[in-house]
Amino acid sequence: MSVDRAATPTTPSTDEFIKGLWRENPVFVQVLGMCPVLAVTNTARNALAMGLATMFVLVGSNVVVSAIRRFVPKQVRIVTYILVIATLVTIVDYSIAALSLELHKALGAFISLIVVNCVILGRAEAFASKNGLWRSFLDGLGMGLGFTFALLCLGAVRELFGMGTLFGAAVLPAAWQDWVIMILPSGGFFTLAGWVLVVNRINQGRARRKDAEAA
Amino acid sequence: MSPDTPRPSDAVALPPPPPAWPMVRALVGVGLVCAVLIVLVYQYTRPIIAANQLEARQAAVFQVLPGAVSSTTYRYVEGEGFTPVADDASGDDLVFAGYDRQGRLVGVAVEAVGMGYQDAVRVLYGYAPDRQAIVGMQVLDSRETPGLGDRANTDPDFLANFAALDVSLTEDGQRIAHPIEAVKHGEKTEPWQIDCITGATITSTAIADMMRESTAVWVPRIAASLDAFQSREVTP
Amino acid sequence: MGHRGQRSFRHGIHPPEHKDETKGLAIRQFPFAPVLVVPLSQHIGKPAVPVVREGQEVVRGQRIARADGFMSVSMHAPASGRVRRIGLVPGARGQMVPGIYIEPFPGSTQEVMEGRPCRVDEAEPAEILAAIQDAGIVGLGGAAFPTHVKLSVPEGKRIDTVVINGVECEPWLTTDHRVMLEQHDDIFMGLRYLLRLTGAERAIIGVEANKLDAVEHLRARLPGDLPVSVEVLAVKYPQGAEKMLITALLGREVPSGGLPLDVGVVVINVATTAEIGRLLPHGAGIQERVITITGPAIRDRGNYRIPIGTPLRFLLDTVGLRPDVSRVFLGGPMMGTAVASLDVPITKGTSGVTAFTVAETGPITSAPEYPCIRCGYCLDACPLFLNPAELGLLARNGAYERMAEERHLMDCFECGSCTYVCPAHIPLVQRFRVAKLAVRRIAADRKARGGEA
Amino acid sequence: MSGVTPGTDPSRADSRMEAAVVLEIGSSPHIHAGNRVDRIMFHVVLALLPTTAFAVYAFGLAGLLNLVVAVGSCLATEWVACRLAGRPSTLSDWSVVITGLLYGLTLPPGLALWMVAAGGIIAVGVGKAIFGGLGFNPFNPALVGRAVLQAAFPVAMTTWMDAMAPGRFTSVPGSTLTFPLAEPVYDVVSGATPLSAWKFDHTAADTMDLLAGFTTGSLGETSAVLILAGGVYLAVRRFMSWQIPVAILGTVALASGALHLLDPARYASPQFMLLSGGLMLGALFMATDMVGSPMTPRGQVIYGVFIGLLVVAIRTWGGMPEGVMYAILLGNAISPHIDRLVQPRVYGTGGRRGTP
Amino acid sequence: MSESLASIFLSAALVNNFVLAWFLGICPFLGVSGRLSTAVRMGGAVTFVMVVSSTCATGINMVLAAIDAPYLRLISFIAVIASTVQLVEMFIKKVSPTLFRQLGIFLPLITTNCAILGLALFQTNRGYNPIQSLVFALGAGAGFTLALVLMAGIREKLDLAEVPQLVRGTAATLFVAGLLSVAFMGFAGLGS
Amino acid sequence: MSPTILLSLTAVATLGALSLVLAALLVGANRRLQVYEDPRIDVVDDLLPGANCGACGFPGCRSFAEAVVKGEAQPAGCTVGTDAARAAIAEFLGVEVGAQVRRVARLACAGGRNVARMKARGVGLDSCAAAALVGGGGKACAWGCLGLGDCDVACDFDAISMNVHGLPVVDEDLCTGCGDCVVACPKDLFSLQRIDRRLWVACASREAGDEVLEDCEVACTACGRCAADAPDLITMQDNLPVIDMSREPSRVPIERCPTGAIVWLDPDRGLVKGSAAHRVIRRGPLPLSPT
Ligand SMILES: Cc1cc2nc3c(=O)[nH]c(=O)nc-3n(C[C@H](O)[C@H](O)[C@H](O)COP(=O)(O)O)c2cc1C
Ligand SMILES: Cc1cc2nc3c(=O)[nH]c(=O)nc-3n(C[C@H](O)[C@H](O)[C@H](O)COP(=O)(O)O)c2cc1C
Ligand SMILES: Cc1cc2nc3c(=O)[nH]c(=O)nc-3n(C[C@H](O)[C@H](O)[C@H](O)COP(=O)(O)O)c2cc1C
Ligand SMILES: Cc1cc2nc3c(=O)[nH]c(=O)nc-3n(C[C@H](O)[C@H](O)[C@H](O)CO)c2cc1C
Ligand code: SF4
Ligand code: SF4
Ligand code: SF4
Ligand code: SF4
Ligand code: FES
Repeated sequence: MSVDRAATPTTPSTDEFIKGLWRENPVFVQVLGMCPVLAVTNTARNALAMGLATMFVLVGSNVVVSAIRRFVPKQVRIVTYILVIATLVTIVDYSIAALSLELHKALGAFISLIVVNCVILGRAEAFASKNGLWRSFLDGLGMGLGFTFALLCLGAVRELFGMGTLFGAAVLPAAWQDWVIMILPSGGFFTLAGWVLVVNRINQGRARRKDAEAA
Repeated sequence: MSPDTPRPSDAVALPPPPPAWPMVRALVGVGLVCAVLIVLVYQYTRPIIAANQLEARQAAVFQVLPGAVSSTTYRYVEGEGFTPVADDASGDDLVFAGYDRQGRLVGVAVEAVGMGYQDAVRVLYGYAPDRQAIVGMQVLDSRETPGLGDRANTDPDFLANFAALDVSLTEDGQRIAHPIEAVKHGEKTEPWQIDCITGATITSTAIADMMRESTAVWVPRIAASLDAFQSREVTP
Repeated sequence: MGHRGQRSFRHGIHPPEHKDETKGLAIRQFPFAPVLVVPLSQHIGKPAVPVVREGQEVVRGQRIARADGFMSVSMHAPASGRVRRIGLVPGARGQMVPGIYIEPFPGSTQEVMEGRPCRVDEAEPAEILAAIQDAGIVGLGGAAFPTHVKLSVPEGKRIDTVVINGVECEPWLTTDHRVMLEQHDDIFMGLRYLLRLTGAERAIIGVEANKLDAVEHLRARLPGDLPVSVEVLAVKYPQGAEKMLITALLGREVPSGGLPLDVGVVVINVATTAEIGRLLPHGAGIQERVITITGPAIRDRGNYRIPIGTPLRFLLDTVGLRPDVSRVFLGGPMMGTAVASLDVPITKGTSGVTAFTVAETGPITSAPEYPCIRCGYCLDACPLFLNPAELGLLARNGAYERMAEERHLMDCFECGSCTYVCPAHIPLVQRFRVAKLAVRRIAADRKARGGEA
Repeated sequence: MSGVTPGTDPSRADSRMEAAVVLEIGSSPHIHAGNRVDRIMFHVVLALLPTTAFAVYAFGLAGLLNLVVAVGSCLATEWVACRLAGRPSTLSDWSVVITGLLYGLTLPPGLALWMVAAGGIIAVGVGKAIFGGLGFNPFNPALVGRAVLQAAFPVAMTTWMDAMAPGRFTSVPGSTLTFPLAEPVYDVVSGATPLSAWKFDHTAADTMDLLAGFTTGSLGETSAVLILAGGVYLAVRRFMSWQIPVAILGTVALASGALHLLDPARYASPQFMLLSGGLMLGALFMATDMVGSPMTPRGQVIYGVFIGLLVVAIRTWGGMPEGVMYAILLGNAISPHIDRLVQPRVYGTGGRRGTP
Repeated sequence: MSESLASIFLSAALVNNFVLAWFLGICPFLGVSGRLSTAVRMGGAVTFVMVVSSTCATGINMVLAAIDAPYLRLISFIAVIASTVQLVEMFIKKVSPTLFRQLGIFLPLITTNCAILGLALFQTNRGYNPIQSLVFALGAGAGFTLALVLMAGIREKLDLAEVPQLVRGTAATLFVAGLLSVAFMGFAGLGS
Repeated sequence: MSPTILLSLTAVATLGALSLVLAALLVGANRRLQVYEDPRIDVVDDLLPGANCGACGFPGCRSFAEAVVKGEAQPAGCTVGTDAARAAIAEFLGVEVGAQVRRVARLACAGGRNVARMKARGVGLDSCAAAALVGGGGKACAWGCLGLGDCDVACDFDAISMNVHGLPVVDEDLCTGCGDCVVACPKDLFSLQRIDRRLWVACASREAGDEVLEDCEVACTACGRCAADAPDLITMQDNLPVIDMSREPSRVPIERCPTGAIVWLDPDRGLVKGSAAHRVIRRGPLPLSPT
């Protein structure tokens, strides 16, 4: 009755890794997992930490979900996956608190909220539940890196303009006037909008070049 | 035929109701494994986190009570007064006594909360009974605007307000003689006034307000039971 | 212009009237063209069926085509002459339509042939109705809707008021004005037929305040036995539209998608009424009508009684056209259709011919189109309380069905008030016409494909 | 059938159509009322001129520089945006001049010129161009510029200089000429605006001073009389709907009047509320921007009442002394909904029906 | 902290609007705000789920406090919320297939909507009592719906605008979100 | 017991109980709330192109999928997708692909700007529908293509492009036969025809006689030669030849046509005219003829 729509993969498995970086970047292209993207990117450090934490959970959940995919009936799929993800997040949460309380405070509730990051459940549902371990691992890694990259893009810009620093180190002259808005919520939206424009522009340029080559 | 069981004209079998056992098995199985994992991590990290938290709290206490090198946590119970409790206790009826190298009481640190410009602001301030004054203040938690309200924790001019903020009691020891108040930047004339940060009058006023309310409650209590804090053996 | 105390409807516009150019000029007879072109479909509905052969001689007023069913009317020869050809003739909207070419006999006396008279005090309503259809009478106010269809009251409906439309709100045109001044007897005679036919208890002639001479003229001659009154309305466009007229005179509102009948009213144009009163007692049919020929590009402006089928080329040749003419339209400048070819003939629905020079059209064609700035002028202008701005935006994006479903597109009667006032020069009503057409075509296509899904 | 038959007079033979003509076919209506977007906009600029002139008079060179840079940056951004979008330049429709003028008038005099320019670029770039230009912007571009500046540089945007300062025509405050992107240093910082004086110190300014414009504040929030005059001119010429300003000012007067009656010590008087801050300029020139406001008169009244209530609420209970800008932006945000809910009742749909 | 119910509601709905100030529930905010009708329904659904999960969270907190197992908080919250949402989803599918189709793929996304879990976590962190929690949930839901509805109104307007190709879509939506967020700063300090 | 074990027991018990309850709830819900929908519809829907163009005669791909699953339509009814997709659907459902000869849009006009005259200057909206509403668009031939490209805009598949003379050209490979151009053209010049019927009358003028050539040099003059040469294939109606599309076409009728109004649509060479047709080699547009 059911036709396995992702039956036989035809792409090389390295592609699973690469696609998340740009072509299917979870933030710029798929527009998923937006809350942490906006909320914890007011400094580059927070962005990096959040990105790595998310990547850990993403890879972990992809691997686990891929491993148990045959045992989970579709009716309880989501709940089961969420249990897995929540466990991983709890682990991350405690680990960060153990590593640095300050960082834990800066990331706030958003560590816990990794549980509901659409990217993670999205990949579990859309990819890991249909693919083997290795591919799922690569997919998680690629998506996680893509996610971290996007977060860093935002974090760096916002911190630079908003505070004149990068990873806490002053890089702009002391006379620099901070753009407070950049670290406010609205600045998050604007910065992301700006990056989406940049990505659109690059993709448009590529498409045009490809068309030109084809013609 | 009820609407949930329409049968296609050509005899495609209705899918049987999903079997219960695999569902239960999968969910419960995963749940159990997760539980064990979480417990393991929790067990491993708990002491570290607790230590971190203690350290953070102590650091704050030492900062608002200059000269303090050790601290003890006290719980206040109405009618019973202050009693020492474990350092990892929690609750909003705690104060933290700070002691200097000689084991003498430097002062007592108290938490206060109030609504700032954007959201609740939580501060810790140190009260030195011998000087009848606040001797330090630190913002523990706030969502104030970076560069404006959050300067409350970094602006040296503002923090200078709290080096010796007068909270002396009236004769009867029941009330603060001069409740803390905020004034516009550069207009501070009295030792119980707080000189606002320019551009963040609201945050500054909020801090002044919450400290006024908090000191009105805690300072008389602490002043009345100074003995409870004095009895402290020196820890090397 | 907003004459206080005079009745009117809400919204609407006040374009410059330009009626002084022709309103004082009495109706003159127009000569016969060498060839008259009579389309078989000068009305809304099925084309008439020719009853003459090519080469046959016809007498003026003789029936040359019969009605094809109920939604159709007869055609009559506009002149005594010979049928030269039966074939395709140019229509006003650019299409080629079936029609009859008639060559009038030069020098003929052009006596009108009469048929069986229909006497107002004897005829049964059904006979009057048949006589109206037989006389080929359609709405002369512009829509050319078969008058007998409009007057057939269905079971269960009742008409209590006959409204005679003497508003003529279209700038430049003075046809109805002259008819009221010169054909009062015909109008009152027509009214007798109408009242008898519909059983209505009263008739109101609605006239705008810029034709007070006509009002006085008619009021002074009101027959005592007719329950008819003449009402003065404030000058405002498009008061002549039947919905607006009904609201202005009676305070009733024709329901959306409904007909005047639904509020117990029928609206008939004064010229139509006059034609009924002129033709029925003699059993004759329409062979000519009154039109205003006007506009800056016309040399000899005036009001003329003109044979149906006169080609524009002959008409303009006769009255003289300035060489800097840029647009010629049938009707007035608000509603008139510009013609692409001067071979188009005058038909029963033509109430005027207006010709503009570049001086008038230049500023309009050259005005840049801005985006809608949401100024709301169009909302204030639309007499139907539609939202032309929103409709315009939707139309621009091709969301035709949404326009119809959410914004009452199909109610728009294309008066053009919104376009007239729009400071952004957005061709609103033009877009709505396209949209209405598209909605109809899409619906037809759906139907053809096997119903709504 | 009276009259002569035309065309029979041989002397008029020459008037016949000698040459064949080429006709133009356009669809009706063939006439137009003659108004045009650029003319409407030009009149708004005219109506703003007295206020602008007074601002320059009150704040001298600093004010002038401010306005010039504001208008210039808006015009330049519009030009660049048109180039990028491949559209013909729209500078000639005057709407950007309005945006620039109004944006400039909302700024504190003495604001660093580089900030003025940045805000102008944001106003037209983010406020208007990215949404497709004239007519499509959901928010008032001038206020977008100001709101973003306010969020980016809260200190600079709340540092005021005195009106009518001596020597204002010969020198500018140091902050004005701050090096681009550097933090300004203030030399001639003045007292508070009437509103913040009320909010933080509870001192109300004199009504006559407010009317005449001798108070501290943004360039354009000073002379209520001149702003009113410009607004009345526009309303009379039907270039702007009178419903919006009347609804806003009426609501503010009523709401603040009621509060003032309750407790005169805590709540400012209605005349103070009406005349202080940016309310006049906002109500008459900014809330009335048709692009961001509802189209039906009833909708405009609702919109005005909403803005009025917000102004009173923010000024009275909010964190900031002034709320006109935010109130108008929020009004812009709900105006699509007002437009949706308050449609004119289409003729023949319910309501008045005839009785047969 | 014993905040008044009114200030809890105002704060959650306006001052600290979940979407525009706290960045919670951004995915549905960007995804389902294209048409007003859907936005309203989504807002309603989220508010409903918020109330349900706030109640669940209150209950879970009591149980976990009783057995002293704070480390199970996150996992229990999310498991309960996820199953509840799934039940709601099935219920809607059964009761109103039209509604189901309109919310489409976004119903499951409510599960992975930060706003829901965030609400549960915040009410716990702030130690709200059950009634405060309920008001908090209602305020947050109202704020979410408000943000969604405002966005939808503007986006429907932009659909008919000549937004440049480069900006059309996500970027335009984000710019509008930023501007809305700026406008919401006007509410700062209200209700305190 | 060590604290770890104690904690683990609490945790295991709590989570175990929790997941059991949840599982029970979900099982119950799946029993009682499940809505039946033939899962094959999803599969078929997935295999369809998703263009929702309506070429199949159904309102959208999904309703076509429903019809195919119910056996009310054949996979071949979707002319847009690939053969492989159609075969896959047929195989999946175990039904016949079905035979459906593709239909493509054909334009009944050849009067580009170089051969057909305009008689008035159109101003206003750049759209055929708008132009057609005023004076028929100003083309001398009342039936002819206005060349403003409404059909081009309407086509979602890029199958129509306007050539240099302002005539739409259909790319048979891209045309899906959805019929959008048929609805869009205000002059009703498009119709859907079987792709293998290559004999075509590229004219819609109902006027007869050589005068029509003043309006358009490639118009049908209704001379009747084509009908005379292939009487079973062609009949004259309303001054136009009408081809019997149920019969196998031949090239015979085009041979003697004096204007080339009846043509053979060669898949490779395009529009082929008979040898008697006079050649028009004008490239620029005809001047506007004064009225
Ligand atoms: C984006 C923005 C953020 C703000 N943040 C704060 C803040 O964190 N703390 C505060 O007290 N005021 C804040 N304000 C409020 C204004 O700066 C307010 O006018 C100021 O507090 C008044 O104080 P002043 O009299 O010293 O200018 C903010 C204003 C804006 C526009
Ligand atoms: C916008 C508009 C304006 C009209 N103006 C007039 C007018 O001025 N005079 C008139 O007789 N009919 C006018 N009509 C036509 C009337 O609505 C109505 O059809 C006519 O009066 C009916 O009479 P009839 O059928 O005898 O022509 C107008 C219609 C529309 C839609
Ligand atoms: C399909 C159709 C049916 C109509 N039926 C009637 C009718 O039964 N009775 C009537 O009084 N008018 C009828 N009308 C005429 C219209 O009400 C109206 O008089 C006519 O369209 C011209 O009015 P106008 O010039 O205002 O558009 C009908 C019109 C149409 C198009
Ligand atoms: C009465 C009136 C008020 C206006 N107010 C503003 C305004 O506040 N801000 C602005 O940027 N443009 C304003 N404009 C100009 C114009 O509408 C504005 O540039 C558009 O918002 C840009 O799309 C106004 C125009 C008019 C006619
Ligand atoms: S043309 Fe239609 S929309 Fe415009 S004013 Fe007239 S009725 Fe209203
Ligand atoms: S009159 Fe024109 S510009 Fe004004 S709202 Fe209507 S369509 Fe828009
Ligand atoms: S075929 Fe029809 S729609 Fe296409 S360009 Fe010609 S007239 Fe226009
Ligand atoms: S041969 Fe050509 S011109 Fe003659 S009827 Fe056939 S198509 Fe028309
Ligand atoms: S990450 Fe918050 S809703 Fe998607």
